[in-house]
Amino acid sequence: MTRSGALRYGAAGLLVVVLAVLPFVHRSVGGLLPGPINSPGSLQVLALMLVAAAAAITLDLMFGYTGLMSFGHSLYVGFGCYATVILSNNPKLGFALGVPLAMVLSVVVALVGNAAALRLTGIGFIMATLAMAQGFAIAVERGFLGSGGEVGVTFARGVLPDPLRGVLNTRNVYWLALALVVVVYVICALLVRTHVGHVWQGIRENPLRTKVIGYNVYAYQMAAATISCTLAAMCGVVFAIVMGGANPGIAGLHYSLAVVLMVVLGGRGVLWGAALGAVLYQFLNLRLPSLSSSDIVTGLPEILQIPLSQPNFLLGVAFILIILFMPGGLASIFTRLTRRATSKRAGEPRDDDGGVPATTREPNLVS
Amino acid sequence: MTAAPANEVLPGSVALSGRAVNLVIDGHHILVDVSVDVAAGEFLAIIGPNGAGKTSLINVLSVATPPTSGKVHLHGRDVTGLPPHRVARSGLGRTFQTSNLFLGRSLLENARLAANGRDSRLRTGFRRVLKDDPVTERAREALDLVGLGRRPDRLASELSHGERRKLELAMVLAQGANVILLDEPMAGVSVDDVPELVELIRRVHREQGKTTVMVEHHMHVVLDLAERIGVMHHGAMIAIGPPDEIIANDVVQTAYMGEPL
Amino acid sequence: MSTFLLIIISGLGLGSLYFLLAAGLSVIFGLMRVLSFAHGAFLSASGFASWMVLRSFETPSTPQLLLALVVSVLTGGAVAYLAEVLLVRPLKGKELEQLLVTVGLGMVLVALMAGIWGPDEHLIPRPVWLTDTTSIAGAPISNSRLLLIGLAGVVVVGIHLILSRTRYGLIIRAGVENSAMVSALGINVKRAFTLVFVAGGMLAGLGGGLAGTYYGGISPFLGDGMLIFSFIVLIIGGLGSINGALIASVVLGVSQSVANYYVLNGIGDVLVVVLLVATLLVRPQGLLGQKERLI
Amino acid sequence: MTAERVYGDAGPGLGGSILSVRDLHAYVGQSHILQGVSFATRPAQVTAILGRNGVGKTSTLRSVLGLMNHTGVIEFDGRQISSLETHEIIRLGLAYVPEDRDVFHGLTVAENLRLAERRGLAPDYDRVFELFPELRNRRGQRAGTMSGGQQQMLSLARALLHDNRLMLVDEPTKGLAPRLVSEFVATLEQITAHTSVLLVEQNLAVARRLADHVIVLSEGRVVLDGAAEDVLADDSSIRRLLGVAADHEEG
Amino acid sequence: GTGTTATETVTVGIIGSYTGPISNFGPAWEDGFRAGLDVATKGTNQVGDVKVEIQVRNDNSDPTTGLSVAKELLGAGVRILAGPASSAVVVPVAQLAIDNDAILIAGPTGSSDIDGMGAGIYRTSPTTPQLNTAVMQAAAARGAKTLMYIGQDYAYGKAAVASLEQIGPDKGIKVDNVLLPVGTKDFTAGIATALAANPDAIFVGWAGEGLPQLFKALADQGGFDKSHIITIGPGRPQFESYAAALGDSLDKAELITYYAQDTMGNEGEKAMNEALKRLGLKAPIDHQQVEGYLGALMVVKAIEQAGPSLKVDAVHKALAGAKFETPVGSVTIRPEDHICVQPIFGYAMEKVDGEHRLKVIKTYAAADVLSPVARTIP
Ligand SMILES: Nc1ncnc2c1ncn2[C@@H]1O[C@H](COP(=O)(O)OP(=O)(O)OP(=O)(O)O)[C@@H](O)[C@H]1O
Ligand SMILES: Nc1ncnc2c1ncn2[C@@H]1O[C@H](COP(=O)(O)OP(=O)(O)OP(=O)(O)O)[C@@H](O)[C@H]1O
Ligand SMILES: [Mg+2]
Ligand SMILES: [Mg+2]
Repeated sequence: MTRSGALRYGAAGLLVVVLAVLPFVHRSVGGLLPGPINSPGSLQVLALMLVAAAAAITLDLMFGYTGLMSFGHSLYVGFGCYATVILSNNPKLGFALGVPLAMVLSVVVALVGNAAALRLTGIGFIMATLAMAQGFAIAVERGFLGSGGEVGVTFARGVLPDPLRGVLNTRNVYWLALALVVVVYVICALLVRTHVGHVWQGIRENPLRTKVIGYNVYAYQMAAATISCTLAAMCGVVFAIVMGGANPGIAGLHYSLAVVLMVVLGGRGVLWGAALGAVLYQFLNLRLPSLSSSDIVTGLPEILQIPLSQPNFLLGVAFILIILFMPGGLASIFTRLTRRATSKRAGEPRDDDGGVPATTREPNLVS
Repeated sequence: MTAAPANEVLPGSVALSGRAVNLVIDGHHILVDVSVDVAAGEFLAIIGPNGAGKTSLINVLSVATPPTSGKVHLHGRDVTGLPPHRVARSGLGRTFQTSNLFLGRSLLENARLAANGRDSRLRTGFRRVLKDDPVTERAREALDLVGLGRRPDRLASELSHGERRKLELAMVLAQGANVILLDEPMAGVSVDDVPELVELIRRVHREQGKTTVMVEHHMHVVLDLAERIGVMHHGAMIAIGPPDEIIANDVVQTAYMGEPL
Repeated sequence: MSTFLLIIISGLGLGSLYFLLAAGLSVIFGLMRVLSFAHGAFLSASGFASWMVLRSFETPSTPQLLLALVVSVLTGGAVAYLAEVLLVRPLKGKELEQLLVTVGLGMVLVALMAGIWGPDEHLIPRPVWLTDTTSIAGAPISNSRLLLIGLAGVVVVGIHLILSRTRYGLIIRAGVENSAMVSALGINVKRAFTLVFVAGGMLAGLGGGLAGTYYGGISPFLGDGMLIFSFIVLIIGGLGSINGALIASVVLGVSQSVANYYVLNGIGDVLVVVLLVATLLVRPQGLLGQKERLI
Repeated sequence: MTAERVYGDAGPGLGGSILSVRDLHAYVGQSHILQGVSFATRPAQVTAILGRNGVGKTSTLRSVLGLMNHTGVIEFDGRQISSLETHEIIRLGLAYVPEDRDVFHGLTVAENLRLAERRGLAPDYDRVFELFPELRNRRGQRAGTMSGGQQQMLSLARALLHDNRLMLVDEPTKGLAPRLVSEFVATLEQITAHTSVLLVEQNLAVARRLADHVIVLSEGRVVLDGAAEDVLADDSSIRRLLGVAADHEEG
Repeated sequence: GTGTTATETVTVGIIGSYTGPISNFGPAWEDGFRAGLDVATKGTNQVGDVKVEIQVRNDNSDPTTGLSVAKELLGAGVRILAGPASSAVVVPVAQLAIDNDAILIAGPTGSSDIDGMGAGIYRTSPTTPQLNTAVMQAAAARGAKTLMYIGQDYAYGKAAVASLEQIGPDKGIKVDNVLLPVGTKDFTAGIATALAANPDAIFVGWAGEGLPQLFKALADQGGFDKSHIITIGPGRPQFESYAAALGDSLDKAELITYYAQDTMGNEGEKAMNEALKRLGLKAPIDHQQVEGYLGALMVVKAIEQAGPSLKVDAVHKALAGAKFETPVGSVTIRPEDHICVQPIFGYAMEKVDGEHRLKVIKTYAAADVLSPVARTIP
């Protein structure tokens, strides 16, 4: 390994250690979190941020690296989440069997769903994933298969193991979410460095060419999408534990879009960027409602109060600004600092060739 | 107009052949009963007016386009209708008339993907890509051969038009195919690079015994390299034979060459 | 019989509404390759504009209704104009970014409307004749529905005329492929893009004005609720094809209505998704979409 | 609009240079692609830009047309055009044939040509169809389905539809069959009786036949600027020149 | 208040929707709570020597945020949560409260899932079955033999159908239903289906968006003439749209609800309105304030009798069977499942000074509308 490589591994390891000891840090961070860092409220927010990060990383694998723009990630996260709760609530299965069974079913759903969606390319793929996710969302909202409709389902009493239940055990839940991120990140980071990972990036740039030099594009796309969606379902399992249940909020178009926004916000094609974007998005999403009902905002003149009291307003504005002024997402700030002109990272827009910058070509909407 | 001479069967095994190939798109007859055999190790050039169907023939022979009727054989095996990646793995490589590259990836990565395509298996693919892979080495060599080896880290999108043509060529070389289809490899290559590239193609053909089919409008390049020339017109192969015979053909002269500049 | 007619015509009305939104989307996508997720918000905003005009009247007269429609069309155009100039144009050529920026814009606009006017539905007063029913073969058909169907027809014809009689259609289609080359032919392609986007916005504006009077109310979420159906209409019809969108709107509206009545209430939504998936699998380019040549 | 007024107007530059470029620099990202290119073209003359792949020939043309960020002085007919937008520059009476053909794949041949029509000017379809009868037969075909050479014809046809004051032509004969090359050269020769041409060409025979004036570029700089008969005397001399140019850079 | 003698503090964590689709619920409920606290503590915000503090959190009408703020409050030592309205928020928060031995007083929620869920779980609004019983009585009074329910196809609508089907047979009424998806905007088919069954009475249980369209379709197809229409009275923001939607049929519809905004004229209402005025809270008065008011009375009673530690059992002992005087009259908490035993009213809508308001025309006594216990607290 090169020096800079060792440095990066070192930094990443350090970050994980720091995150792991947060539940022992009794410090306030000035209103950013609902209380001291180790309070259950703060840890809950942090855990949700970590789960979002993991979900965004999985999407980045298929979207950022393979060029498969999915608007249906909510299907897989949602399925993992609902399957975990519903199966675990079945007294014959319980949590210990419910979770593995949910994962097995998720793999099947990922295989079937992607096998169908990948028959289409470009915008067709976007719409197919969107439609399948929408179908799932309708099913969930109508309460099919005991999904509880609008209200959702919670783990029945006594189903969740004690260490994962109750406010005081939020720190265990937090560690679980941290482990999820680490596992998902490591898997994805290793994958994109393999031969297969390079082929994925080739497919992102030019699927036709990839085919003609001897790669089975469909098989490679299937691999990327299935791995991504299975890992997404795993995020759903952890989400169920963090939330103590499942609700339709995770199954709809809104959530699918949110994951896409997270990835773009952070910088697609950069795994840690996607994670960063997710952390930021989820943080704003969870904390802005408190901010907007805080005295600072309610004390403002009404004209300012209106937009500020709507979290989606601020999120949307932040998102638009990133797209307009930081095409590589948040990650590009760092890459720009560390890499010079010879940077191999695609994504720097070229304004001169009247065409489309390399990474933004994919998915080619005009298939 | 002279009838096309029967496509004589050459000694040695036939590497690539199209039999009675027809291609009809939207009611337009684009390839008309084209039959062509390319012997192993042979260099066949295809010429013909614009729109004669040369690129379409290359597309059919490389199975990128399925023919409406007729068969394509590679090393005696019927490959009609197979997916392009399968055929590429059995040793068929091609370039595109309009450069078709991985624009957002580096030159080395473009060549590397080509070099790795042949023996890639999803099963064995989950190993890390290393800087000193044999595959990477092959990719570097190919870049060196076409004269793009100096800055392999540049993005393909940064290349000028002519450089992109060279990268196309490097990719098919890196691929290590034993049957190569080249579609206008010299279009846009600067005058003083042409001799070198011609030399390169000749060397690859001779030394590595590659079967080569080339479509090209530069007659001196064609005459320099080809062992046999096929002439296409209105979708049909109207003549095929040794260069001097073809060059003497009246139809070729009037329909294709026109008056020399 | 009269019930059957009622169900069919109500399906047609629904289809017309889908079409008005889908037409704007289709014009924008077909020409500019921008799939606008903000279009639902454009519709809601225009609906609010017509509400602002009409709310002061107890029962507005027909000219007042027309005024409200004009205002909502202009609002749709104005919002779209700003969106194009400020957000879409700077991202020229980056299809994905353009799509995403409209997602952001949609969020912002809906949140803004909810902040200003609250999340609840506001009632829009309507002229008496619009809320009356006309009896067609014994079926009581709401006049607002007939108006909607009529206007959808007018819009189809209008779009066709504009695209076939002017060069704009050509310019935009070419500009999407390669806008630099279009300007290298001496054409002000930026202006053409803006015009198309504004035209799409005006169609959403018309949809907003009509949806308001049709439903009798407007809320910030009205447009977004319809957006997903319009997307589906677009895909089934073939992206970028106005005629395809028309056919798909009618098919969807009517079959939704029929399924809801004759099969099971609420099954219509599910049917729509099923139709979409079937279309994608059987004919991915949609009913009237075109396939591209790859090599 | 602007086009009608300026077009055909005997501007102040008549007799002098029609296009003059001074100290043109262009950057893409960190690379300095044009490093101070200067030259001038004369009315009714063909100026050929030669050079190896990647030296900046295309970039020079694109800069003139405002399709690329650049600095330096570009005057057309004595008027600074650097600050104009591309379509405004074109309307001054220019035509451009790009190296990649850049025909609009989704449009038919007829639509491609219609798009190239200029407001207020009569398009000369006869000239175009006489040169490329193929295009007449294929009017209804979508350009994207045409063969490479046919697309090249269409790309040329767009520029030949009107009489222009200056044509910027980037490798016009690339991909054309030999017979068409000579026909095209003949047409261009007629046109140059009243139109200036800035030509990038790799086919030496074509360059020799058409060019009055030659500029050789190397690594973003003009290394040679002279009359065609001197520079293009024979194949070996031009090869030597291009070679020298390259050495000059490296030395 | 003086507050100087306070030795202990109880913090009430109010969770409400201040943004999101039901953003008008949160502020109004909180106002009502403050008013109730003011009345019950005589302006001191102190119960004996226990000081009552309020911390307010916004759940953005979304369960993820709702659960986070609930954890935050419980983690910070809050023992009593109050106010969440959205069903999707209430249920997981109730589960959390049970897991942590805390108290939850739910706001205006339609969900019946929390009834009898735990000894620490309470509500401030009547349940769907209570309203449905009143509806059934109204239908029976008209001599109806068949009743058609038109409502939303989700948890609330399904629960309503279940309870109607349970109550119906007692009154000799056959119940049928048409459930439509929540987002429905075009009611033509749904109404046609409903009318095709020729019901004697139709109960429109639709809540929220789409109601005007529903009435319009009903009127277009002659529903008001063919059948007796009963419906749940609207919240204040919907008065005008309701009236406009019903149009000429306004006096043909029978309205059932549990609070006639601002017109009850009893002691509870006077006390609440005065307190609201005193505190400078002037959001238009709706049922949310009434519920918040009741919530505060319950909190004060709990502290009085169970002490500031608010042990679940002790609170249950204090509140089970307790009786409160509120703007809707007296409300008793049923010990078995903690539902609010309270009267339901029949109203008419009338126009006064260019504005519509409700007028009580009939009272269904609390005992008459009481539904059987569906689930007993474990
Ligand atoms: N978008 C870009 N990003 C980075 N470098 C670029 C870009 N476009 C062009 N270049 C570089 O600029 C140089 C000049 O390019 P240009 O296209 O002008 O060359 P050219 O002389 O026309 O070559 P050719 O004969 O191959 O067409 C080349 O070295 C190319 O690599
Ligand atoms: N969809 C289509 N409709 C009509 N004609 C078509 C279609 N697709 C291809 N063609 C025609 O098929 C012919 C064969 O094209 P092809 O690209 O094979 O020619 P080519 O010999 O390679 O020509 P060039 O030398 O110009 O590259 C062309 O005349 C082209 O216009
Ligand atoms: Mg060709
Ligand atoms: Mg060039």
